[in-house]
Amino acid sequence: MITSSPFQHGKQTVGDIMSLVIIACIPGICISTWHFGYGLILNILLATSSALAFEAACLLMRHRSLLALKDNSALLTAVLLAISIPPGSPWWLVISGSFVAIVMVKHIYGGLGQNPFNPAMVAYVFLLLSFPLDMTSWHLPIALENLTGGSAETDINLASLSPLSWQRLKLSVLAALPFLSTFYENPQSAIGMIDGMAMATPLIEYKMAGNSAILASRDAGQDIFSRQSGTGWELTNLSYLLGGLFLLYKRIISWHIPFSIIATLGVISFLFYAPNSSTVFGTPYLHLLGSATMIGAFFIATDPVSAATGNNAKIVYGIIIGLSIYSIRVWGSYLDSVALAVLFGNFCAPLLDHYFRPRVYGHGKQGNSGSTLRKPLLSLGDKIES
Amino acid sequence: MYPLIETIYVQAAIACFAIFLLLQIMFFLRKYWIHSLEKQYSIVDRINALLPQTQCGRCGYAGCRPYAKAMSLGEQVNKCPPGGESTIVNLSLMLNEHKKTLDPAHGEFLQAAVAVIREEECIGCTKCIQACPVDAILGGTKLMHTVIESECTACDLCIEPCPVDCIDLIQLPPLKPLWQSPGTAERGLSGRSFVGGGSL
Amino acid sequence: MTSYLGIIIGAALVNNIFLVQLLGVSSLFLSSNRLQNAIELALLNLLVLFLASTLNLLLFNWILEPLGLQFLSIICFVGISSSLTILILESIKRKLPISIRRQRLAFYLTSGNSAILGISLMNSNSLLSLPQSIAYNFGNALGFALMIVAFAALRLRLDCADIPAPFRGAAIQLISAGIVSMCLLGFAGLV
Amino acid sequence: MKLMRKIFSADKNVSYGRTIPGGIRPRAHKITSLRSRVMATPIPPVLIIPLNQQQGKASRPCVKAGDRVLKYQKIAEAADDSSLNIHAPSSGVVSMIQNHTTININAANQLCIFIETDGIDEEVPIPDTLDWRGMTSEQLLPVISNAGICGMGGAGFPLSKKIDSAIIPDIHTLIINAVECEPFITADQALIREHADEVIQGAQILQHAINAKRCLLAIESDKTDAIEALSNYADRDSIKLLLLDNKYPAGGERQLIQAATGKELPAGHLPAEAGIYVQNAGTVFSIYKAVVENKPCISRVTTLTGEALQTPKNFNALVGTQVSWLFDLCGIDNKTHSKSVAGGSLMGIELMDNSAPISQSTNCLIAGSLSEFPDIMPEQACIRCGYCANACPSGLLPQQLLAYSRCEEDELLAQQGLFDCIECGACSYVCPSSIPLVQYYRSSKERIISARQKKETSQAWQNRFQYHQYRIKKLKDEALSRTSAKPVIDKQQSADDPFSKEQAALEVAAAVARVKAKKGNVIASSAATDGSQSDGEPTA
Repeated sequence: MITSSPFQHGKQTVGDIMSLVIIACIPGICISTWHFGYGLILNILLATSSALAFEAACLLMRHRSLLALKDNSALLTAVLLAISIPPGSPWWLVISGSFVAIVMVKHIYGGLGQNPFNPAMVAYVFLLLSFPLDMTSWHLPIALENLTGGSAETDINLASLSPLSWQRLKLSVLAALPFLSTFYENPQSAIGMIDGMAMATPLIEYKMAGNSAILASRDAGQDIFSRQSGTGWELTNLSYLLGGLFLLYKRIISWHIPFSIIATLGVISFLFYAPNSSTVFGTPYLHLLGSATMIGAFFIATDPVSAATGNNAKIVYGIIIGLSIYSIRVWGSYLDSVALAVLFGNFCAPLLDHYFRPRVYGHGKQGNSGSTLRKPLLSLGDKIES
Repeated sequence: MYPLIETIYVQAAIACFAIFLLLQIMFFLRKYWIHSLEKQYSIVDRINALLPQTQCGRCGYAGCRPYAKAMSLGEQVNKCPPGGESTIVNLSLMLNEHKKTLDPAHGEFLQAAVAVIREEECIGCTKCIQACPVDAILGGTKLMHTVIESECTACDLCIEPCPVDCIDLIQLPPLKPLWQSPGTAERGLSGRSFVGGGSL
Repeated sequence: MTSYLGIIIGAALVNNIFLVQLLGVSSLFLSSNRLQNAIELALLNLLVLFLASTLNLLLFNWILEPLGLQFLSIICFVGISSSLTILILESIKRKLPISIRRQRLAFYLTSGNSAILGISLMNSNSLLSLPQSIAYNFGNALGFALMIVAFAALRLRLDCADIPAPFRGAAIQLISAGIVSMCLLGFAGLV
Repeated sequence: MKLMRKIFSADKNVSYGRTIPGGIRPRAHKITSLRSRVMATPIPPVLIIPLNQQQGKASRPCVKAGDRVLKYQKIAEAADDSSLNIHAPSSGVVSMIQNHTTININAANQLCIFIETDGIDEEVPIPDTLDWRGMTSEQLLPVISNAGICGMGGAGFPLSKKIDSAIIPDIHTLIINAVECEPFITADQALIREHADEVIQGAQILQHAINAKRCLLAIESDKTDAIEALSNYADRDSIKLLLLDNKYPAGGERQLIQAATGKELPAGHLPAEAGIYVQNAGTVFSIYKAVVENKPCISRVTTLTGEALQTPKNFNALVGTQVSWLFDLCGIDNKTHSKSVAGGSLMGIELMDNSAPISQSTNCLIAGSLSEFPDIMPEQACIRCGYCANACPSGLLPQQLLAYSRCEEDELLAQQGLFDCIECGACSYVCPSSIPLVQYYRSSKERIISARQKKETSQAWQNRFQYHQYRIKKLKDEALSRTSAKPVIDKQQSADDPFSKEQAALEVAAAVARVKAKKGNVIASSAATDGSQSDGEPTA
């Protein structure tokens, strides 16, 4: 068998790409940890370890080389899943999520590169539909609520407790692994501070409480750097934006998808925004920075495996996702729209790939001009005269 | 309002009648159905295009087109040895039937070959000329015959009639591709295994 | 006008007849993975579905209901839809691509019928006005057609994928349909 | 680029090409082989001259084993316009004519003429130089064609054929391709650096021969030494320099046209049909030699490079020199040598056997070390990252082509433009999963083409079969009518001329009729029933 040219290759590998994306997530992870405590880190640890285990098991079952673990794709899926699951979720939520992502969405479809849907987002939606309470109660993990037998009555002043304090770490561990509480001497006192772990996005609060709540909190002088519930999201989003720009700079992702998502969302929310009317749709600011938009646009929708390929198709794909995000957020009944919108985009992607192909050299508008000259030849491709 | 009709028996009777009517309509339309099927040259042509056109008659039909016509009316697809496996696969895909192995009653898969007449032994009987379905053998009475190699389909039909057995079927070396594909995915055929077409 | 748009979008996407209401699912998996064929098939289904369900609707509204013969609705719907389907298919049979001409035809007929029957029955119980119901029918037919095309494109990808043997074929398509219906669930409440 | 713009900003004769879409900027590996001047090789002890150095038919040898040949003597002549006249590169004795492995990928093992050189280098008498300026293009073109030149860019398109297709009167632009964008190759750069005036004159000859209105010499803008040599040359009024951004497939014929004119060559067309004629700088140099010095093409400038060579340099090597001999000349280090490649690293051919001789289209020989050509990484899954689509100069979607190529969806492959792929290898270069994309495409192209050929053959068979049926039916009818009408006369007439065609046909018909009458032959009867469809009209 003859080996075909080329014999010279670029240096970047799949593992490098995936690890660069994970690195780009780090500022966002740091900021949200700084804001909301250790829950996210615990999520990530749980998700990555279980995802790697599932991946290895699948590879063994399919008689594939375990070297495929080196491509870091399972790691990235797990990180993205962990970021989207509420911090302080119990362990079984995270692990079942990574099971769905790795086994049911990735390996059943034939492993890396074959899955038409984004594994992390399918897992997220699966969890959202299966455990809606756990996935939407950002304020108080249910496990702990059951433990205290109702709501937290012994409410301690939140502001006095830093999110990074030792106490909070203990609390987060307890939330993630609730069975540990049996070894805990005094669960009641620990659980009193649960409310501080809240991380509901402003958009969710907005949707639940209406316009007034968020405006009131803003009037009360809470700026975006406040480490209070609900308002740290701007900074987190900005840090994910930073990570996304890093990816763009590194040419890991192309600008088409993030740009078209953000532009669509910005334009449509600007058009529908009516500050003084009673029907409120949320400001563009809130839509872009108030929820998971940035991470969705830069990290999730750009997942190359499930996204549309080809630049025109990518732009249309982004527009579809942007429109879906907005309509689900504003008119739909689900709170978190990015995952659903990305899934819908994934579903449309094969169709877009077919209809928005780039123009091939010598075909199309320029190619047609001289095509009457001769019937197209069947050539083996012109060799380069270099 | 209509107590009688509301009973289950009467409903069943009405249903039977409706089905009967429906069948009547279908039988009425069937005339047109068959009529149109006969005129659908394109089906036969498209099936015919998948056949190797060796005109060897191993399938039991006189040439490839009659076999294609028979297939369009429900004949089995696995009766073409010269086509190789790809022909059967393509035919079953087009006709939406289960993938089958070659019917052994019609021979085995054949390699590319060409018939050659040992010219010193030829007595010029013209029997092979008559047998050749594509007129690929030249020669006159009492004159030596020869096969036009480029036109020979290796159909095997000239070998039997030869009274002195001077025709050989020489196998051509298999064409080796220059570039080999590094890997080929096993086709999922996702759409096809669900009902399997033929089961309906 | 917005209400009609809402009804159409609602029927096509939010309460998609395939993926949310699970009617006529089998024809989703049977259609060809060639997009050209899938589009032809989708248009055909759109036509048949819309015409037959509208005819059923008119029959129900103008004949069965005034006469108090609602209990005959199923039989009438079945009869009308199958005969109409046969008529339409027969009339355009010559122009059909070969891939859907042979045995599959019968299957489309029946699967189309289950969808038609479903739409008609839902129509007969709904509170929509007549024009709204027609819009609803159109939305459903549109959703049916859209899903056939989108699934054909998806299946083209699945056909080339290295799927483990037990999941090939119908299994992976049902899983995909499940995931898609999960994501369409996200549009719930939209209309 | 900026520097070049500064230097040539006032120069009317310099223009800048457009940047092509896609493309890559691989590491060039060009400096080492450019350190020394172009050298003529000594005469190798044995020359193995392949009879098929190009894409086309092999030439017919016109010498026998044992003949003594002189330098420039014609030893093989063109079989048709797709093959070349071949001339002896040096004097010696033809030792044998037999198969030998060569570099040509389409004819890896082909007939070669072996010449054992005698070292005298005795030439055949060379006619006087020609005054090409006074000649018409009809006079010039045969001179060029007979010199046995084929395109020296690597693909090896025979010049005579290229020129034939060029005599369409509306050729307006001649582009001399000295872009040489592929890594490792420096042959054209070195040639222009040292023989700028010959190259320019050659270009003028070609321009004169094909009556092109303008002539562009395309070169990458970072080849300062070559550009300087060109700009030093005084008489270049008719030839404009076209400076290109150094991006990898900018030197491909189609990409070059795009860079020069901003227009795309319609798919399936030759450049000549668009009024553009592209020729390589090395070829132009050979044309100069053929016309001005009246010497046929027997050598070419070839780059010998790679880390395994101690003194990489450009040689003016005789056609037929063995690769191993050239490598030894440069001091090959067998320890570090891991892979030999003929051509550049992105489009070249891996040499399995270093005893192969070089041909006219061999522009580069690389004796690569393991660091230059690392072992092929195991193929990983395609993650559809789309880097290949960004690198593709033809605007294809290589990741889709890969998927369809794997599951052999030939129809979709052709629809997605597989045959517009120029196999430049940019997609494989950037692929993070190290998938040998080009190999997939090549095998798919081969498969599709063989399937089409098979289909054509079966179509021809079908047509012949239909004609056969038609003929038999007709003969049968005729025979029947004759036997019933006047059988006696017929026999008498036929007895007169027993060997006529008519007679033979009649006998066949009679035999067929007999057989049918006797057995009710299966073929005949079912042919008759099927007649309504297939016997309607003869198609053959």
